Amino acid sequence: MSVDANTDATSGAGVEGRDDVLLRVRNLDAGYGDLQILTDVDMDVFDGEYVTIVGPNGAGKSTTMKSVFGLTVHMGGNVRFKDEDITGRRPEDIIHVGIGYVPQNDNVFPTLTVEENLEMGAYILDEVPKDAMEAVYERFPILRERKDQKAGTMSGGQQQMLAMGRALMLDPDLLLLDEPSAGLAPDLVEEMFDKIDEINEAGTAILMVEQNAKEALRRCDRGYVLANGQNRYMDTGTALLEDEQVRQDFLGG
Amino acid sequence: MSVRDDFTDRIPGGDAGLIVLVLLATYLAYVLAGFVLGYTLRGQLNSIATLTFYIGVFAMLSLALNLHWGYTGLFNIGIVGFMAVGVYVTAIVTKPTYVAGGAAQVGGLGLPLWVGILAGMLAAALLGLVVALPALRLRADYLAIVTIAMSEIVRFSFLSGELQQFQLFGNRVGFGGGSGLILDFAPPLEALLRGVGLWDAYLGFVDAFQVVVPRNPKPVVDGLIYGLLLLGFVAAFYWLLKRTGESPFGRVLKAIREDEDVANALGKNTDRFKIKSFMLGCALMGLAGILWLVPQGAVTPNFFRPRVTFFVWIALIIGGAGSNTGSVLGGAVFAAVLYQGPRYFQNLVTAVFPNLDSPSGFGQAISPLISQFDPVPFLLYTVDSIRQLQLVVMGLVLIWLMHNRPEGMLGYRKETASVIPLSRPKSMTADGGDDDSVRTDGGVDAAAEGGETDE
Amino acid sequence: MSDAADQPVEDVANKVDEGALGAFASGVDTSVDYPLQVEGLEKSFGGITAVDGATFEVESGTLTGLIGPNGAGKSTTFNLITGMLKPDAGTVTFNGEDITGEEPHQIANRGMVRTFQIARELSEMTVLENMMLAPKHQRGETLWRSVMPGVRDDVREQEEELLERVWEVLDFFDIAHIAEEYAGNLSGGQRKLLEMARALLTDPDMLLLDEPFAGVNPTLEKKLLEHVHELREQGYTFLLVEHDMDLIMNNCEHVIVLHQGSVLTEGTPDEIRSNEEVIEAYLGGNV
Amino acid sequence: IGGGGGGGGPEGLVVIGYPESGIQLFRDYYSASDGSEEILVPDGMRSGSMPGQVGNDMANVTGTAPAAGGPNQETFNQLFEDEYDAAPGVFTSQTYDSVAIQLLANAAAGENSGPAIKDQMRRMANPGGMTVGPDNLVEGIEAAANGEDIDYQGASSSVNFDENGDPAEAAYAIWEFDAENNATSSVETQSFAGENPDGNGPSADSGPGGSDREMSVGILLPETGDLAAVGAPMIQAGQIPVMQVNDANPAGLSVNAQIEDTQTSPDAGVSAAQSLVSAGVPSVCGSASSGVNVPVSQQAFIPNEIVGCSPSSTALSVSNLEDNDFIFRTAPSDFLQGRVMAQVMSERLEVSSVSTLYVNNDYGQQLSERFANVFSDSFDGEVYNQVAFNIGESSYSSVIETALSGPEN
Amino acid sequence: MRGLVIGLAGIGLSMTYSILNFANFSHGDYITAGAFSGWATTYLIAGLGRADIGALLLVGAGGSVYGGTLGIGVLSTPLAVVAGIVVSGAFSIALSLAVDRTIFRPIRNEDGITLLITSVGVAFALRYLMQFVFGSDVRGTTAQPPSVSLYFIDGTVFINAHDITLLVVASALMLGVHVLLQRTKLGKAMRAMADNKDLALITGISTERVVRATWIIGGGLTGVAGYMFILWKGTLGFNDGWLLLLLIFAAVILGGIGSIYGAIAGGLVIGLTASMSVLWIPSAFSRAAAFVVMIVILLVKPSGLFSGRATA
Ligand SMILES: Nc1ncnc2c1ncn2[C@@H]1O[C@H](COP(=O)(O)OP(=O)(O)OP(=O)(O)O)[C@@H](O)[C@H]1O
Ligand SMILES: Nc1ncnc2c1ncn2[C@@H]1O[C@H](COP(=O)(O)OP(=O)(O)OP(=O)(O)O)[C@@H](O)[C@H]1O
Ligand SMILES: CC(C)C[C@H](N)C(=O)O
Ligand SMILES: [Mg+2]
Ligand SMILES: [Mg+2]
Repeated sequence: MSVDANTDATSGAGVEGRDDVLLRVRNLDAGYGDLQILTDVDMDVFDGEYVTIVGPNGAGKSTTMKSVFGLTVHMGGNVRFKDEDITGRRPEDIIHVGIGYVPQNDNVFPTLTVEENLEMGAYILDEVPKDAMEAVYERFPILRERKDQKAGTMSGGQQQMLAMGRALMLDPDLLLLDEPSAGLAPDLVEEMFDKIDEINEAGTAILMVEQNAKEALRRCDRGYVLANGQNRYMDTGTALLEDEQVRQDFLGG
Repeated sequence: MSVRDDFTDRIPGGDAGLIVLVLLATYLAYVLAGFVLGYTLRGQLNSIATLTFYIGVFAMLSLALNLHWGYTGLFNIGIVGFMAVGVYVTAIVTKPTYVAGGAAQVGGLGLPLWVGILAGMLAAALLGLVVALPALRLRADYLAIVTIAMSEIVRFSFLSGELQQFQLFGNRVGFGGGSGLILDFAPPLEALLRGVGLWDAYLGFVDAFQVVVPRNPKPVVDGLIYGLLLLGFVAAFYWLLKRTGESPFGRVLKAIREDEDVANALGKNTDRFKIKSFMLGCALMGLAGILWLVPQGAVTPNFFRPRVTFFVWIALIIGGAGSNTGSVLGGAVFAAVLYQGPRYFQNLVTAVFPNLDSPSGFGQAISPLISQFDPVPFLLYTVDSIRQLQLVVMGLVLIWLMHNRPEGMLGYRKETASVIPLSRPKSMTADGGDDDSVRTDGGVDAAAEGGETDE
Repeated sequence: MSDAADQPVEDVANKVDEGALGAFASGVDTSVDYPLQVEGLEKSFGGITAVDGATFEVESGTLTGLIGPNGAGKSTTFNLITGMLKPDAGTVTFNGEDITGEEPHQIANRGMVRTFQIARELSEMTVLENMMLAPKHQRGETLWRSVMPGVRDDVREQEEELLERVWEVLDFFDIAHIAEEYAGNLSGGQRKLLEMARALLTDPDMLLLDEPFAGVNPTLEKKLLEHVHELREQGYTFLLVEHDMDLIMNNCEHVIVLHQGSVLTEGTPDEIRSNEEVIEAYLGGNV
Repeated sequence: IGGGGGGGGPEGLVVIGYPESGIQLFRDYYSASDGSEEILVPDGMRSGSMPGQVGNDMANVTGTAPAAGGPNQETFNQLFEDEYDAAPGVFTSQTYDSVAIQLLANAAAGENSGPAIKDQMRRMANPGGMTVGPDNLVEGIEAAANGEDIDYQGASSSVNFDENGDPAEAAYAIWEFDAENNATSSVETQSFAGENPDGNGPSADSGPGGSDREMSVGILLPETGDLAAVGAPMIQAGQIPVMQVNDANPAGLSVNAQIEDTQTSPDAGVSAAQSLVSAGVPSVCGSASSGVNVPVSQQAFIPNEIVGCSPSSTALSVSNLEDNDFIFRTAPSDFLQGRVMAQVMSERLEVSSVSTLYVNNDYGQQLSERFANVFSDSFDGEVYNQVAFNIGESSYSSVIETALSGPEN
Repeated sequence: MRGLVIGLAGIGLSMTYSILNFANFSHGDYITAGAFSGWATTYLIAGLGRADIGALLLVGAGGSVYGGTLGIGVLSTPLAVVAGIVVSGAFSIALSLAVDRTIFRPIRNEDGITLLITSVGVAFALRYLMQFVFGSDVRGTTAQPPSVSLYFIDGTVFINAHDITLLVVASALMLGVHVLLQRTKLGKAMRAMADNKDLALITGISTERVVRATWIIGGGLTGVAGYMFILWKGTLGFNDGWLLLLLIFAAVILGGIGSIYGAIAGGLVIGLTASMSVLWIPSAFSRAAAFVVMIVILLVKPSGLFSGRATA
């Protein structure tokens, strides 16, 4: 049931019809320097929805995330959040509108302690929200154990958790997660996905990039497949999982 | 993505052509300036010789620096230190032995100049080793600070009264303290020509030159030939460094510049490579220092202020770090425009508008401008202070380059670090993948094909 | 910790069995051959003991998995084995020789090469230059050989040979189309591919791969794994850190489980899968 | 915070240097000592602004300097004051003489040629012929252009060159700071005549002369750098004879003077000299400090056969240059000044133990050495320490401490 | 004493070094610029009516007025000195912000070396521009300040009013900065930024604001340090800051980049080394000795003596 990417995304399986759209990306062109990576990317996330982006290496998944967060060079199209045009805004503004972002690499402050990292998560607030921090510690007990350790000396997986924790400090409406399970031990992968489910169930919309595509698609509401900087497929997670072509080309059979 | 399409692509003869072109343009400009200044033929030749001299010196130095910074990523801002050691050691080895009552306060070992030059280079390389052994593990900016501090330590040592004179192999030698050393031995050109037995022929040539410059042509010819000699050295440096760069050795240096751990993990003894590269560069800096200062006949420690180091850096950055062609070009442009240019400019202004009295201070210069909008005194003062402003201009040029053309005048040059071009060898069948498709990845490719077949 | 300490004793017996199997797989030697032996490795950073008496061996010609929870000390163990870090205690033996405390390049030249968990490409070099760098003992790596006329022809010859191999490997890893690209412009996954390809080119006996497939698209991952198996059959030995249990279970002959810096247990995938302790500490009941 | 000042230190100090670093040095001295030492400074420090700059009246400082003791000193002072409305500084009269004698020699030689001018230098300077001074320089030029013999009687001395090209006689002023008026005042002048006060050395017997041409001369002095304060009035003084000639046009002669800046630095000096060479200048007044004069002479003047006549380079080494007789100077060698200083220290200031602080270059090193030798050999004085200091430091407390401490520290 | 100046000026260098991640070679010239602006003010106030305004504004360029003649000193002309301190701080802040905006901001994302090289350009331009305006001569700026002599076993030590002023001002400022950074979120944000700028951006830290704050604090301290340095040593020339710069680097590295106490302590150590070393080695080597100390520290403990002590 493969459908042409663009028509699919824009006319989008009844997607256009819903009126509770949270994030709407239209015809986005973006890149680095004068190198264009994304061409006409469309993407929607609705209130409380759980959306996954999959695709081959170098497809532009991370770039899409970064573009939403104002970290790339904008070359065309627009990004709207809660009916507000946030195209080309700076990250420090975007965080105020209620988007949290966990980047793929380098996502902790290495010489700050774990606790300080979490505090930085709530930087834009006047005071560190103690309950939010408590909630993060509940979710990731290892962080409490290591709260005075410098983040840079933690293992790859531990850092990933810390980065998640930090993004949760502000209780955002939309959380952008770039490969949150990368480098996590299997139990933690499960746990991480469970946590994401929990977060999602608590009302936070999720836009996630994952290479652990099968698991991600299984759990999400809707999935996008990106390739070559363009939309290629869009459908519910399960539908994508069942699509023979998608399996063959992107999910390793 | 690939080599930037540049005006340079259209110059016949490629890089060498470009260099020649720039040199020709420079000389033309200087000859014209000399013409306006009313130089005689002798004056023209002398000014060309001086220009060539500085072009040669700066080109050599920026080539040597390019080996450090462009190739190996070693941020050396102690260049003058290595130059100083090169010159001083050469002096001590070559100066005639001490005789009481001579002009020179101290003597030397009285060995031939070539021994002195080798010793000087060796000493610079050894100083490089001493700095390198412990310091190469440091971050680039720390290495920078260590090297500049080292160059100051070297200068202070040569300045110090304690090392003013001492005994070496029973000879009275020394660094001469603040008054420096008189280099009372045959200048390099003479030594070279005598060495190859061409001295008399040369003198004959000088005499013949009287046709062009009737009176005392020797210094003019000396200057010109020495300039040529320096250009020869530049060519040799260029050749040496180009081959060094375009080789597996250069490849490892480049890798070290990017990420030392990786090179190490791939089995390269990075310390050894770095030390070799550093020492080679230092020796070349020493040699450049020798060729610069030995013909001056005297050397004082205060010549070796950090400023000169920054001159070389500016030259390199103008041309573009990482590129040998760029280094030569940067050296030439720096010498011609920024180093020698302002003096000519000033002389031109005074030649065109003679008898202008410029104000003696900023105050007198600026007050007419403020009180009666009379900019003339200010402009005069500006022209008069061009030596100071020259350094301001250098600073601004540096800033401008870093903003607009951090890769240097030539734009980005891809000088591939290998002996051969790295395109797919003919012998291999081009089974897909080597065409210039815009695909970003194999995975995408597979997907794209999948998508197409589906339609 | 105390039970972890006496664990290895039990395992040694275990391993003899496995060894026989392994030898059969590599099909050459009849005696068991362990190129890499790690004995009582310890490393702590400030207050944290990252590796705490890890002891294990890797059998020749196998694909051995090294798994364990985050922070178990896997990457640190790699760093200790390859000389990037100096151990506080313990020894590392490679091909029968004690290599503890040697410099990374010495170890690499002995034939043991690693990749990094977070890919470290040489960004301002092209993919091709990255690859050409890798082969060991290149003639042109001595200064005078690469400069002197005459001698340089040797170097040229060798470069030509290398270049062919480089292109083959690039083709294999499906990154030939970005060969002229600067490595810094590659995407996360492409970097991992480049890194693996580069490690292979050093012609190692043994490869230590730190999460090489994290972030690699599944389709490509499958292809790479096939290649790893091919190489293993040619006699290469692999030690692989990976969190993808399916991958480990389906591809490794032998699995070592690291926990809190020491070996919790080791064995065949099946044994590991059913080991209570492992499930407790790592797998979390969902295998 | 400064130490010292207690017992054990020398009674007197000799400070050899230039005003730029001298300001800092004396400041540091006055905050480290109560000013009880007798201090003697040579020519380099003679700058009226010192007390104002140092913030102290510097009453314990005495100076020596080659005096403007020539027969025509007053005339020159008047000329200078008329032109620039200021009192002439150190070495201004020597600068005037240097340029004047070059112009005379140029007029006599009849061409802008170094070797020809060199031969005329002594003929113009040394006795014999028409007496010329600043007041009748224009007539002198005319006479020289007519081939007449001239005896130049300068502003600084009678300007007779010996075989080294050095002045054959010299006068030294002993001076003190006059803090009230930002000036220095001479208290006494001492004259020394060499063995041959009339000078000697090779010289042409006649000069071709010639009229209606442009003579060129270079002025290579420090406008910037450590000697900027001394250099500026010197440059002004050097332009006076040029203006005199250009205003009057004797025998149809005019002067083209090219001014270059040495920046008080040898390398900048050499390249400035090269640009004079290119411009075809046959003779140059300069350069000021010995540290610059020696390399400039060796690298630019001698090989290019240009006459160099420094108005202020006093170091001993200048006499010994292998110069083919191209290098002259109108300032006397420190061989004499060292002696004068030793004498002043011992007899006038009645000090028997001293330390010297000298600027780390040719001038400082040699003068300090010479002073120390004469002071201990001829005047039975004791020299505790000879301490070098580098120009341009931001603090000299440490060298001062060494200088103020006891013997051989 | 010089150590205090070095320490004070070092704080600014250390802050920009760690937060903007580059070794700022123009720092020395900020010191000079601050000094010139402050001293122009001091001259103007102290000499108003007694000398030509232009000459006063140019800090007596070309020997037109002398600070000594004007009788400048902390006790004799306190108002002029205080105003000078204020202006020097304010001017340096303005200067560093202006330079940052026009020169460093457009290349903020480049690596440290690019910025370092650019800062060398800034240093050259600034230094010789000052020479162009104020002339190249060194001038004395103060009258000899009153001093008290203390008797030690080995001799007399004179302490003058300017030594004491320096001590008081420097200590007060250091304390002030300490409190400022401890009591505010700014300190933490600065460290976060020093760590990972992109991430700081993502967490909503206005990195530009932090950068500005850095320049304001660092620049202000630098300017005042420049002024105090001149007050203390009594002479002013266009090269002063540059000559001090290497010693400041030595101090900052000694103390550990980014650590404020480190910079202060490093400054004192370097100051002491430079003056105490005279006891053992020839005075010509006293600066060299300070550099040797720095090099040794870099080799033995590259992170500095006080590293690891989070202080901001
Ligand atoms: N900073 C950058 N500068 C230039 N090009 C970049 C940069 N970052 C990424 N790219 C290029 O952009 C393209 C898309 O990269 P992106 O990181 O978005 O891929 P991705 O889909 O996240 O892949 P992966 O799964 O491997 O992380 C790649 O071709 C990459 O080479
Ligand atoms: N340089 C260091 N300084 C301090 N602690 C460190 C350092 N490197 C590692 N550690 C600590 O050592 C432990 C082991 O880390 P290591 O990176 O080896 O884990 P890992 O098994 O590779 O985990 P992951 O699977 O998450 O990558 C962790 O607790 C980590 O915080
Ligand atoms: C201008 C003078 C102070 C120069 C000094 N007499 C010297 O020879 O250096
Ligand atoms: Mg990505
Ligand atoms: Mg790891």
